[in-house]
Amino acid sequence: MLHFCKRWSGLIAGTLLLMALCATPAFSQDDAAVAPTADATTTETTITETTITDSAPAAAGPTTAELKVIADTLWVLIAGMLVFFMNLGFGCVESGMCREKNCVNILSKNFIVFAVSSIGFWLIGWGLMFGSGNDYVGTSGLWMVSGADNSPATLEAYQGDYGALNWTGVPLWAKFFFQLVFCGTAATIVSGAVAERIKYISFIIFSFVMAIAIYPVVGHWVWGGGWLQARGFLDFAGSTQVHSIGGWAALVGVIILGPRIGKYSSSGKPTAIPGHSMSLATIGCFVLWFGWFGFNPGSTMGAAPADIAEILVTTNSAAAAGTLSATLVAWLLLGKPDIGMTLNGCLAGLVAITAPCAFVTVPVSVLIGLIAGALVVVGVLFFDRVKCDDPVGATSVHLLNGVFGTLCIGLFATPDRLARAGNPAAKAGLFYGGGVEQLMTQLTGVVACAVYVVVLSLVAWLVLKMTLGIRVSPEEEREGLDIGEHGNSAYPNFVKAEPY
Amino acid sequence: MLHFCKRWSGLIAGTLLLMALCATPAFSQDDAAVAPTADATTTETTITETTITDSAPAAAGPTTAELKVIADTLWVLIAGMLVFFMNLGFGCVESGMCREKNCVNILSKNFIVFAVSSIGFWLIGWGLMFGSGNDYVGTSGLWMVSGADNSPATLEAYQGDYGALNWTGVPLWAKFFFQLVFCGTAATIVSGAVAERIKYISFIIFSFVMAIAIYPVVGHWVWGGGWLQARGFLDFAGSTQVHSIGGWAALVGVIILGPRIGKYSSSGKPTAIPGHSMSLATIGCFVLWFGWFGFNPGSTMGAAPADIAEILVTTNSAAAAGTLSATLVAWLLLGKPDIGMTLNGCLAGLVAITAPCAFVTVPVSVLIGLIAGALVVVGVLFFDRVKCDDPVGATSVHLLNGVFGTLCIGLFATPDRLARAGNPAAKAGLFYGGGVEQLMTQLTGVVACAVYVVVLSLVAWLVLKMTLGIRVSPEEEREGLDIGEHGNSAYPNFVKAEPY
Amino acid sequence: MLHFCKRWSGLIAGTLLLMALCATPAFSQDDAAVAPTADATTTETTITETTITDSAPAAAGPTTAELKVIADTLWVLIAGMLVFFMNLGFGCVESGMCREKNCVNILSKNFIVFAVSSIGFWLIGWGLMFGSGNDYVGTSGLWMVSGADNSPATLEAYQGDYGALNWTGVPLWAKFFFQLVFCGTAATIVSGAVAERIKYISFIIFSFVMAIAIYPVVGHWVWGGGWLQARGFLDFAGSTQVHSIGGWAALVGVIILGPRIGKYSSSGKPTAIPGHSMSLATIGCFVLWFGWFGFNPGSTMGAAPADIAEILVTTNSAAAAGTLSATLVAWLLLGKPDIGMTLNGCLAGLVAITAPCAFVTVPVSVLIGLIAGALVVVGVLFFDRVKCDDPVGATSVHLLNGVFGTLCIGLFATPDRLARAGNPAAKAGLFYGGGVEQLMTQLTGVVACAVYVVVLSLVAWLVLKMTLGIRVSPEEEREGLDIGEHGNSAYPNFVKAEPY
Amino acid sequence: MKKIEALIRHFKLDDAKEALSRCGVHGMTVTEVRGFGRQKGHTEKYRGAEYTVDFVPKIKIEVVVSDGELTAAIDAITQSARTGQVGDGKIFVSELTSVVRIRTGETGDSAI
Amino acid sequence: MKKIEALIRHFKLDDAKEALSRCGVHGMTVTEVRGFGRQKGHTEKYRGAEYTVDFVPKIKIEVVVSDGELTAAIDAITQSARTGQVGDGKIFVSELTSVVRIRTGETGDSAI
Amino acid sequence: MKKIEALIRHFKLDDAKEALSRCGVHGMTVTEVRGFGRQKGHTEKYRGAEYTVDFVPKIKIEVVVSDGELTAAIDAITQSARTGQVGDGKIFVSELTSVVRIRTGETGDSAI
Ligand SMILES: Nc1ncnc2c1ncn2[C@@H]1O[C@H](COP(=O)(O)OP(=O)(O)O)[C@@H](O)[C@H]1O
Ligand SMILES: Nc1ncnc2c1ncn2[C@@H]1O[C@H](COP(=O)(O)OP(=O)(O)O)[C@@H](O)[C@H]1O
Ligand SMILES: Nc1ncnc2c1ncn2[C@@H]1O[C@H](COP(=O)(O)OP(=O)(O)O)[C@@H](O)[C@H]1O
Repeated sequence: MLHFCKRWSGLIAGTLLLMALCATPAFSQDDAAVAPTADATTTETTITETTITDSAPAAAGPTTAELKVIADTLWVLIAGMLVFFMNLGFGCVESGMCREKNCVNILSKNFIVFAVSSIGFWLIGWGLMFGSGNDYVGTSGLWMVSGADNSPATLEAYQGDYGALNWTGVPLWAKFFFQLVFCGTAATIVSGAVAERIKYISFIIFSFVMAIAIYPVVGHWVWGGGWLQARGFLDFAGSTQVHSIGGWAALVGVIILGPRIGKYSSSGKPTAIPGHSMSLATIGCFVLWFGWFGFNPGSTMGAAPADIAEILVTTNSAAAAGTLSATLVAWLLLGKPDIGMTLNGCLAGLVAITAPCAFVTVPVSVLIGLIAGALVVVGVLFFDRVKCDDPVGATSVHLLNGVFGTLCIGLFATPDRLARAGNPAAKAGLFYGGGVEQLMTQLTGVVACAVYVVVLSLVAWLVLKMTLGIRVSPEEEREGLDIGEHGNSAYPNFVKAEPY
Repeated sequence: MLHFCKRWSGLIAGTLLLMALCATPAFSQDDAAVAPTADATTTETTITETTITDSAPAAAGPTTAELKVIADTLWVLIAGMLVFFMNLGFGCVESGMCREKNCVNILSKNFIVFAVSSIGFWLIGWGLMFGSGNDYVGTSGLWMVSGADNSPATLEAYQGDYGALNWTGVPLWAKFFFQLVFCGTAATIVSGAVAERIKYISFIIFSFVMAIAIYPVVGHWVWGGGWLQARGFLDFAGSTQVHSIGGWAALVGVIILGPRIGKYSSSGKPTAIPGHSMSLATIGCFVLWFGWFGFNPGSTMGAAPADIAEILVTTNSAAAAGTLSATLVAWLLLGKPDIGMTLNGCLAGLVAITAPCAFVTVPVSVLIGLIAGALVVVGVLFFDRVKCDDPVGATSVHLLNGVFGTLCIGLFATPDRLARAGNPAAKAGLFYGGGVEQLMTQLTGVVACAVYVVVLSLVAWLVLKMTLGIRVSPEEEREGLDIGEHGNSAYPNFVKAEPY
Repeated sequence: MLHFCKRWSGLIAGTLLLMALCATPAFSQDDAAVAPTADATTTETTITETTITDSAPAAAGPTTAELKVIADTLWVLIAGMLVFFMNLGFGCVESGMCREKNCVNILSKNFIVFAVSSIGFWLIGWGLMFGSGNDYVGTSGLWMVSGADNSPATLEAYQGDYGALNWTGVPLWAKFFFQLVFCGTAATIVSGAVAERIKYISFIIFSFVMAIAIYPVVGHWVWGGGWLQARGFLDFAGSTQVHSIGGWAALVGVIILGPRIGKYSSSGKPTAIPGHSMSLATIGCFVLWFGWFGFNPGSTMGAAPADIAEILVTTNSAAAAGTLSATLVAWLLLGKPDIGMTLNGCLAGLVAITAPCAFVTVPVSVLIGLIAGALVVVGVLFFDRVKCDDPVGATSVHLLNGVFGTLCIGLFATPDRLARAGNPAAKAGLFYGGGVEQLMTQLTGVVACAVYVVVLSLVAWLVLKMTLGIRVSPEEEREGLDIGEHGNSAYPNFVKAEPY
Repeated sequence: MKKIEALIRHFKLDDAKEALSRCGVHGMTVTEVRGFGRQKGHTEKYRGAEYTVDFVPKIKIEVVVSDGELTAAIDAITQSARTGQVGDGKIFVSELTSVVRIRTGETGDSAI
Repeated sequence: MKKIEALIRHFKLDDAKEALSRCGVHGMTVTEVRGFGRQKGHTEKYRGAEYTVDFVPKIKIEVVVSDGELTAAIDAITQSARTGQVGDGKIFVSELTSVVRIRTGETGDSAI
Repeated sequence: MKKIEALIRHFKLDDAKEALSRCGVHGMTVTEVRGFGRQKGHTEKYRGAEYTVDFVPKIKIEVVVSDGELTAAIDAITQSARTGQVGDGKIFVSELTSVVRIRTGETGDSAI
């Protein structure tokens, strides 16, 4: 009976979602059709024209300004695709680090979460984040990216509802796609931390809340022209905006859900619950490393050669250093080089360098990676001790190092790089003679985002808990969520050595 | 004895193929060497020159027309690589949705099919498809892409054997590679539908036929300047040309092969045969989603910023919507959100948006995705009922939605987008005041391609059936094709819970 | 006790590494900070300026020379990312072709090897390889890429420590990243050949030696302005520089390590030890094929449309042909089309075309692929017979075909392509009327590199053997290195059918 | 009470199961095993090197029955699992001294 | 000497193991099996088509004990493995004619 | 007829198999099991947290022989499977009341 209700509430929630979606095209057909057309007529004509004019190489080609827009757009879109691809990475890492009996459930979560984000961020998320508005939230061009826009015009020349990104000349839909994949990443982070016990439907709904209420609002503060940006808070590619947001939401979820059955012995000692496939986990980590080459260098949102090249190298160096130091620290602390720690170390380095990637030298990126790698090992052990059962170490990777990386700007940012990246006003890092000012600003940002995200996700999780419920029954948890939630089995052809 | 014959015929077929290939370079050395040189001397000189001239930034760089060609080429090649990568996606989805005992066979098929297509499409496929010729087939520059060509010249300025693609200025080999990966995709679709019972050698030969006789001829009609293109039939990225072609060939194969042993109970009731790895299937689906970002936006074959950006978003939105609606419909119809349906829903959305991706608004792409997602669930149930045993749902995904997507142009195409994409003459969709005209044209195209593909693949399958045989012995099918066809076992180290 | 010592030596070695790394930023902060700044002020200003100027499309955009640099940089970086992605490919192929009980160990090796290479190549490898110096090794700008550089200036205009790459105008860090991923590839090749018996720590240290002493020195000879380059030795994308170097180092390791327990029966007959996951192996091979599209076409280090397009096609054709011929040859020789051979055939074709990809026609690339595919099958059988136990066939793929590919330049290079690729002085191949001259030069290069690599890796392996030891205990080998070296199990939830 | 152990082919499991339930057997236990008898393993090639698969995968079914049901059960298995080809398998019967149903603690025939 | 075969739920394995060692059992063997009895399998849907999972995964533990330890061991298992729900499993006891410890060649009770 | 159950180390399987066929055993059945006896499991660390692997993987071989072959078979296994280290395993022998060859329906010794 109870179960029956749950099932239904699930379906109803789903159906409403569907209704909402089906509705939109209907009423929005026109304005939506208009908006893009508007910018089409401005941009396209020029472009299509070129497509004709450059037919004969002799003839006059496009203007160099147009070519710059073309190069910028290619770069932003390809980088965005790489970030999208990180969804595969997260899916593999997280399912690989959980048990085989919950594999289908985790894969489903990681798969559908990007679909949910895509729809949610398109519906209203983008508008809240980048629509011109007040210090706290966007207010114009809210729904379905239907606001006015005259890209490729930039800076003063830009007239439209999404002025916060007027510093790049790429088309509106390129801006949207690139920002969307970031939103998707933040939502995915939660999936791993709450794995092996959360209800599918509740996770789906929480992800939707992430995409329409949590991520975009903080996003407006940090990147959308909000108060933090005004204060000079810097977060180049999202250590705070993407990773710590995901991390905070995950942490709250973990605490409210409580640990998995069997994670803590009666004496409260944490027992290991090994993941079912280290191959999956490793594949995933490689894919994430690869995707990060879009994540950080792409955040220039323009094809500035020297910038993206150096950012690519700082990103890679931090990942490499993180991998090495986490492996070594695990080796020293735990006696053997645990592959899970090696992988987490790589991700830790990547998360930590995300905010400062454009502001620091390569040697410093190595240092940041080394610290991040050590940090994540300690973090995993710590969260385990304090009974935060996070099967994949998402909190240690994304939260801890998200915060650390954001602060690194205040420590290591070099003046010339701050200027190059378009923040001439910003103070250099503590170790580069800038004093503690920037560090304080960074701290403010970290705290502000933390407070907002914790409060909102707390509310969201609690509401879900009281309505649909967020945790599956002990029987289902023991038998595995694959059968319980999906009626599937991830590997039906193999004999399992696991409790059912 | 019989088996002995089969073995031999297989080898002979193979040897002939090898002979053929080995021969080519010999006799074609010169003209082949000439052809590229020809365009080399035209294009290259300019290029190499630039490589020198832009040495000192001060000095004069390349012309903007040349730069446009560079940007277009980068975009087309990178997009092509993404489409190539879809082979991995198909390989994973299809092997994951089949049983462990046939895994090596399916992987082998999906791996070799692209090799076969590469050689076949290069040998003659490209020539038949894009060589100037009559309404039905290309006749000049047939063999080994050895026709004349003066890219980057375009439109009137273009003088060469491959005029159908004269609207893009990218080099001949870039055009070839991008078209090749599409041909490969069509061939791969068949693999999944006929899986778990088809003979390896027969599949290889059929794929070769696809690449040299089925795909390129329809391709000439649709994209190579043939009669359908002349009539104004539109298929931007290949819902018909790639997906429905693959789908029809697959359907015929499925019918001729008959269902797998044990698929239907004595009472004719379909019994499920769960795939052996949902992780593989999910990895594959993510890769396909990723690859589709090359498939659709790349089909501009030029770097037009606003176009590719919007196409990218329509593509992604349809995939997301398809994922959600398929999940929901499965949840309602079947009681639980089957991951297989979720994945198929994503692919359905992608296939459906492939034809109209450049002609419709983003909200409409969401609508198309929602419908596609529902369609695929119903399709899978339907084909199961009518005893078409398609282990991976290729027919529902590629055939059903390929047709649906093609028709969507007749329903939702907006005038401005048709113009932007270079079809100013085309009528807008039914819902955009264009009446039923375009819809009818689309229907003609769908039917024409269907007829041709069904007839030819019917012949091909039957000939194979009567010569080499197309289905393995019941014993081999029961024991698994991995041992029977390849002498390998996909996972020798694990204890299997499957009939052998 | 012994074990205890080993453990410690391991840790000490590791700690030193860490110390070294931690130290660097400290002392190098300034000069490192300066160096990039130096070029920053030269390059960046121009760039940032553009970022501003092209704000209004009306206004003057960047110069076409700057745009060429932008296009070149995008291409080089994206190609580099694809090459990085090959690490995933190698990881999957190699772990898939080994037993489940050693899976974690192989994945760990393939994961950490790129981290080690990244740090090592950055520390000193790059300097030794591309720093201006004598015929044998680079001497200026040795440490941490801190030498002077004024990219995008090229040729005469270039003033800096890394003149060997002055023919491309991409930023220093772009050059570095692209070269780094190649270094990483060479190091990875060793991993598979020595798999299932080598000690983790010893492999890590050997990889470090590869990155700082073996690869860069030969690299200086071949690409860094050293004596081989001076002599006209050609290796476009690294059949010798990357693949045969890796292959030689691997071969020496294989011989010194000796075969795995149980590989050879008491009578000395080789017994097969099937890999644990053909899905992993196939995924890996697809990823490698994909990555090679960055490896070969990217080696232009510039966006020359016709060049990269043709190179892409020669690369793909060789891969396809290799796949087909290896499959066929295996079918004929062994009775069934072994998937392992099919995959190796693909890689063989790719390795063989790597050196000549820019110098030969497409039909010739097909021929090269066909030969390579046959070669690899024979090679695998041969090495097995002579008791070189190479679990993944790395020697046959990378060594044998690396050599073959390098020689192909002397056989098939066409004059026009040599000129186009910037080697007008070079003699055409034997079959293109160039006589044996180039062939001899190629031979010299092959032999020279072989000698150097064999000697150095011999020393390295022996030193390791005498200090830390390179092979695990028979008990550990029997039980599997996953538990022994890492305390992990790759698939703890499945029942294994393997000796422990 | 007797314990019947039968080693049969995988694809005969369903038939055997139905045959047994038809003659009123309430439960059974199935195990994945590998074995050989008259039917030997086969040699395969992997990357050119030979290896012998000594053991053929089989299914072991264990059925505990009261002495009365024994012959019926044996016949049920023999008929349902037979193909006439080498490799059909064997049936081993042994005596049980006692049976307990854990849930209830019942023992003897009533526990079966 | 007696051989006790018990079919229990996976998650009861640890409890059973501890209960047995408490009453001085020195060793045991565990096998992954699937079976049914009162507790039947369930039907699942895959891509819309139904399939029945006839067998429920269970753990088979085999413990060899001297006749003296028998009842204690049986009780240990029965108590520790019981949930009271259908599916708790069964215990089968049979007689062994001899036991050998391979390492030493010891036989009889001392070999257990 | 007797049923011999032997629990041995994985890598001793081939030796045991050869030893048995040398003394004329026509067939055997092998099962993957896990167990413990004198040889206990070990504790491992995963991401810093400990977990104990209570059971060591072993191979169970089941051989049915006529009473005459029994001792020969037992000796064959004992010799071939012995390493002298803790963990070599055990042999359990029990009586069979009957044996049937499914293919032919033969029973008794001739069915073995
Ligand atoms: N002596 C034996 N001891 C134990 N198991 C046996 C014995 N003989 C046969 N088996 C089991 O029975 C299975 C089938 O035996 P086999 O002799 O091939 O059947 P058939 O006698 O019908 O040819 C073997 O795979 C093995 O598992
Ligand atoms: N007659 C039988 N023969 C062999 N195994 C049986 C028999 N009856 C039950 N079992 C085993 O015991 C397990 C539990 O039996 P079940 O009847 O479900 O427990 P309960 O009697 O407590 O409900 C089954 O899964 C099966 O493995
Ligand atoms: N009392 C027992 N009951 C059932 N199985 C046992 C028993 N004792 C040992 N075994 C099995 O024998 C295997 C080896 O036992 P062990 O005592 O480690 O060998 P050894 O006596 O040579 O040291 C164990 O892993 C277990 O599977």
